[in-house]
Amino acid sequence: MKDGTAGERVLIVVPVFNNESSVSGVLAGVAALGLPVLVVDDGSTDGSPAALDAFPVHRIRFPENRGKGLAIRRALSWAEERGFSHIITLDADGQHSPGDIPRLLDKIREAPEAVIIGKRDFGRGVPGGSRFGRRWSNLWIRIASGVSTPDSQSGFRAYPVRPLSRLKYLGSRYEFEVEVLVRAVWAGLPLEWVDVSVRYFPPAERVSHFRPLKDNARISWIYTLLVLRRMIPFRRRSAPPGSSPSDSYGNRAGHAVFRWVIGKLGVRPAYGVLVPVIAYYVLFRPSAVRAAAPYLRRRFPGRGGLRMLWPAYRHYFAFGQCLIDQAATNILGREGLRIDFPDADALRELSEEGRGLVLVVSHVGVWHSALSTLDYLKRPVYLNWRRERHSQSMGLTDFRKTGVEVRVISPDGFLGGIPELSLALTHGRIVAVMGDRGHGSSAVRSEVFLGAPAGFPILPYHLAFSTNSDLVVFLTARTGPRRIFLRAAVWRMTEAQRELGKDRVCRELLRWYVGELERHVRDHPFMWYNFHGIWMREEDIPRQGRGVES
Amino acid sequence: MKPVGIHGVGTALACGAGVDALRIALREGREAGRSEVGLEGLEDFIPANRTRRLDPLARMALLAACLSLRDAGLRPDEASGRPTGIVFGTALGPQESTFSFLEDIIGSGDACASSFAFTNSVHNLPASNMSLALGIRGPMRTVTAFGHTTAAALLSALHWIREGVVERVLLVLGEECSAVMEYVVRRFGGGEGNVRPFAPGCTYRSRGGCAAFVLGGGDGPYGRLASVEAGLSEAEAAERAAGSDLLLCAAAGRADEFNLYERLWASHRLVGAYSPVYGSLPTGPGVDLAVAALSLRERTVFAGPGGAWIKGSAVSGAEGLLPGAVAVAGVEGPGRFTLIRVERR
Amino acid sequence: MRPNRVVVTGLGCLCAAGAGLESAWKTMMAGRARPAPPTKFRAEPKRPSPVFEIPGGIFRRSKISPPRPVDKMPCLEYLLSALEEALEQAGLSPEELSGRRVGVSIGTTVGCTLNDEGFYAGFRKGLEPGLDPVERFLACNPAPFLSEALGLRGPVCTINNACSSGTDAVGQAREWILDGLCDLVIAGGTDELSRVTYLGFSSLLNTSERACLPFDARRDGLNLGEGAGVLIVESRRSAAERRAEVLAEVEGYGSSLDAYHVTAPHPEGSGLESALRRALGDRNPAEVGFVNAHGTATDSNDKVEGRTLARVFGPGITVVGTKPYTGHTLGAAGALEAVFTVQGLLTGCLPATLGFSEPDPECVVVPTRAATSVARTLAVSTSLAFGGHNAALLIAGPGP
Amino acid sequence: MDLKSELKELIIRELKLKNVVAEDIEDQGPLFGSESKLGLDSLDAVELVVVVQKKFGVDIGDRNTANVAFASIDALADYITKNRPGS
Repeated sequence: MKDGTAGERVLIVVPVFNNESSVSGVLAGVAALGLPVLVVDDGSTDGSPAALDAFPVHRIRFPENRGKGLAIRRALSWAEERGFSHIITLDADGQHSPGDIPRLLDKIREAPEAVIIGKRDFGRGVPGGSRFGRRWSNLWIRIASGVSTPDSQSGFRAYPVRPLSRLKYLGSRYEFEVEVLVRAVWAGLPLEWVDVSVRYFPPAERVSHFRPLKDNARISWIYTLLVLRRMIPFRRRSAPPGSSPSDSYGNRAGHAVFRWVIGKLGVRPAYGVLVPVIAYYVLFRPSAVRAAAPYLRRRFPGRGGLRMLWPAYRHYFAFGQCLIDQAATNILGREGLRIDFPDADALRELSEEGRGLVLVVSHVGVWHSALSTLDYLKRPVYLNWRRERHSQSMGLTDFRKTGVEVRVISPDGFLGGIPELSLALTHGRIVAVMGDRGHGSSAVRSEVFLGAPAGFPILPYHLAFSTNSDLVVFLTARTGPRRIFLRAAVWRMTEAQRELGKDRVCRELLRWYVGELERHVRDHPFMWYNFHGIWMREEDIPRQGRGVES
Repeated sequence: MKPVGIHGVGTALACGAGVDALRIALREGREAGRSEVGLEGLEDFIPANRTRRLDPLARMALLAACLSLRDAGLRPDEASGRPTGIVFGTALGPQESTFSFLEDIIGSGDACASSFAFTNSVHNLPASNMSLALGIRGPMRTVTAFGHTTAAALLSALHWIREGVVERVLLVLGEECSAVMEYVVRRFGGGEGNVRPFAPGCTYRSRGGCAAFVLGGGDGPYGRLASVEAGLSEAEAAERAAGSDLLLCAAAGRADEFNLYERLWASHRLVGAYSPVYGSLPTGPGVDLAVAALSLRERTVFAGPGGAWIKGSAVSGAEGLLPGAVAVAGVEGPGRFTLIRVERR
Repeated sequence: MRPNRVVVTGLGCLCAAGAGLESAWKTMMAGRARPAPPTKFRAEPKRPSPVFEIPGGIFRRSKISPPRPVDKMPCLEYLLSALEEALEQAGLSPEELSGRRVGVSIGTTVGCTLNDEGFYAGFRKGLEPGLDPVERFLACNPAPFLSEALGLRGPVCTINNACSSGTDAVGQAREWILDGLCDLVIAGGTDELSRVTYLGFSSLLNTSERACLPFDARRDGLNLGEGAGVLIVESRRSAAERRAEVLAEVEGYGSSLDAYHVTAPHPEGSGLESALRRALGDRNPAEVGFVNAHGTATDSNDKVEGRTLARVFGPGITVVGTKPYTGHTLGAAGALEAVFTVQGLLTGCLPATLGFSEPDPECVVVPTRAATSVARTLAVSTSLAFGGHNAALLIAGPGP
Repeated sequence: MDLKSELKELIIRELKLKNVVAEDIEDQGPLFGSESKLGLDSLDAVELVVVVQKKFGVDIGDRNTANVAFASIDALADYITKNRPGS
């Protein structure tokens, strides 16, 4: 058995506590797979330690029993130190069958960043307790994380090591296996499931150390703590590095509440709930004000200190409304959405020429909904975009329901996805690229925006120039409850322009884009949500853009 | 289901004869350009007087077959040691013989048609000549079904091995490139330069070449044929290919192939199209199968020449990514795909 | 073999003997045949020989709308006509099949070659000839054409094993069903008379200047013919579900190479024998009621085939050669003769091997001299192909 | 070049013989059959019929005539000289 999939290195982890009767069978089954194995002996007092000697496994021993949660957390750090990408945990009581491990390995290859749960087939012959227990903890998990999971109690799982070993945990016993799921979702990791078989022994035979009363109490306590924690939107210290401020707006509890309100009561009551929440943000979250300040100071010059609070409030309130409208579209569908799009026909005519088209989009208004209105062009749209955390939980990630065929090309891919984007353009596809924020290493050039030099990516213009495609600056604004206004400014790429050379044309295109963006934020001051610091200090304005020759 | 393994691979391509020549071309990113398929190596396997009547396609197929036998550790005379079948897949068939027969009739008159040319112009002659040269007496099937050829050929081989009709199958897939076909491709808009898969215009250039495999029960050094599926819709093909580490598209420079393969490679992390190395072949999936087998045996994702890459890492070499499963996709017809998965545990 | 059995539920035939199995069989049972010099093309071979042409217009236009016009592609016109008849008998309509996983397994030789003299004549003079003949060549590969015309999703394959293509096509259909790739297959073969094959066989000196006389001491060569045969082959389960009438069962198939010579069959018929053994499986050869022989009436074919049939089934085996009624239809021969084999099992009688009068001790077996009644239990159809390939089908009838 | 050597060159070229030169073919030696070391078979005989037709316009009607004419180089040369158009 190869040691995992493309680039993934997998470690099998078996927590053991007085499982002398079953551990040998489990380890024999695991050994057949030829993968490295770590056994965490959680203070066993029976024959388990002796039974382990027969197997070539790595071993960690706790002098006394400290709980399965702690055993797994210890295994996570052990695996991280040795560069394992994933660990697969299975119980030593023989409930999980090693033969199912290849299924988890396939899933790891498919979704390397996901937590994968072995969903037990609760057919016949399973004690009532387990089924009830499962449904009960699934419900708590849904409330705490907004993600529904069919079998949150199964201990047969695959964990991505690096993202999980950085989080902080409270639970040390069984409740850990619940807590790790919630924190994984909070950290933006998707949950995946694979069907696994389950062997249940008659009650007499099954060696379980689950103490019904005490451990259920601990689980309930951890649930309450997590749900409470979620409801209070104070800053979580554990936001992963490199995430932009706008990534962590509100957290899952807040989003789940809003989604519940929108679904049940509609958007207006949801706006009502927004009032106190935004007030709290603006008053008690200095980071929020700090993120919006660069823009607001330049958009409303001459207002300092406290007088900046009101524009900040209106800005975040508008942003909250946009998120609510976007969620409403996802939940209620597009019927209630009213669209004013004067340039719609011009864009269709351009699109019908069948040439490649670069759509320069920006973090304005509800740009996800705007993109989804493009289904009338009946052409696949390639979107160069990295999903942010907050958009994931607000259901902004998938465009499936909207009828427009969007193919997300991640900027973290090969050469930032540029080969694919150029290929799509040369075959007459629409490629949407962010105009107001570059991802990763893409080249940036400075242009005066709202009176001061700011850094803008030039990838859209490079792509258009090298593939001889036209460009459209596609801007949107929320003009009322579930009402959006769309604007498409068109730039025809002509032979004459191409003779001017790439640098000249890209500079002119950037100036054109920034001009359009500036006019848009003049008309709709609170519609721009790029809370990155794009304005530059003097010293780090690049002499000439670090272009990526595509 | 009894596993069917790839025990030997032999190729006769523009980049040279033998799987080593293919490996070097893939590793160094050499393009086929206009070079011919060299057939001189045939004499090392079969004495010249026993191959004197073979036409170019039969020669190429026999050379590839002998190379695949050697790669599987078998001398030509050992080929008939165990019950062996022959499956030969070709889309365009023996063109040289077909046109030289017409040349005789038109040039010298009806009574002067050459019986050599007519004999060789029958499509199953390459397979028959393999049987004669290697003494193989098992079942034989010659498949000529354009885009469906590779899948149909593989399905026959799989059936014979799994049902115990034979222990081994010599599977050969290939094309001959005649002057007539070059003219036809040029008129269809084929380009002069090198083949560029997914290029906006048509860079398809008619090129000859053969890939041969020794298939048998149980895993071979190149792994096994995990699945061969035909008539798949685009969505089905994308879903089947999803589980593999590397997807090879038999794109060969036709103008419309971007739309055909778009959904497939958009949903895949590592995609390669190696037609620049061996040129445009209607039985391209057959050569891609050889590239897939090589990638699995060498645990390597070959970078191939500049035009070969659409997406994925340019890393290659032993320590490169470790493919465990490679999918080969070919277009059979409008909205229909062949999807072959090769795996090596 | 796996429990899944493979049966025939529809037959279609178009040949010189008649358009449709009923009319062809009536002509054959009446012992009528009309070999004649070719009218569809002019040729002056060294040895002119009569051929079995299909008069234009005698066959039904198919209701199936082809994706491309087939007027200049007789191969496809014949195939569509035979298919129409077979689908009707199987109780299937093209609409019903569309979108389903149905396989198409067709044998041919001329059906997939670019031997257009006019085009090549223009090319060799450097006149850059028009590409219509090439478009037709690219369009007329029979199996992909049929699969696209009916919008099918099952496996597709055109087999070119020269004269055994039709037999192999039925064999492959059986393999697909046993492998569970599909439950129903359109299997058959088609070929058209062409100047190239006419002059080609003449150059090999194995055509006769008179009507062919299979297994007859006076035989001196074959006559070419054209036409198409189609069988609807499906799993027994699928036929039961559709409550379709089962005509026969394709119980066995064998294929095997002589590895002896490129144009002559192996003297002892070793390849043919192993193909027969494989087709028979664990059946006792004595259970076979009759053999529809390849019987091309060339000296070497009939000698080798006759001796081998005698060795495997005993000298007294009932043998029929149907090529005196159809001529050698190359890619279609195996399919037409499978159709006639099923018809023999259904009707319990066989036509005379027309023209046979002088037995040849070299051939050992003596074919039917007149209409002959046979047991309706088990029969074999054989093909010996150019290039030393042999194929055989074992077909079980409805019973005594 | 006299007819016999022309016939030898013709046989080597048209029947695509390998590792054989004109000198190896004796005039009286049998062209076909097991004693001949040229390794020719029935397909070569049929092709030779076409070659003779194409090069000399001499028709070898059927197998019996071929057996006589193809006995040896001498026999073939005689047959051609006798039946050549205009001779």
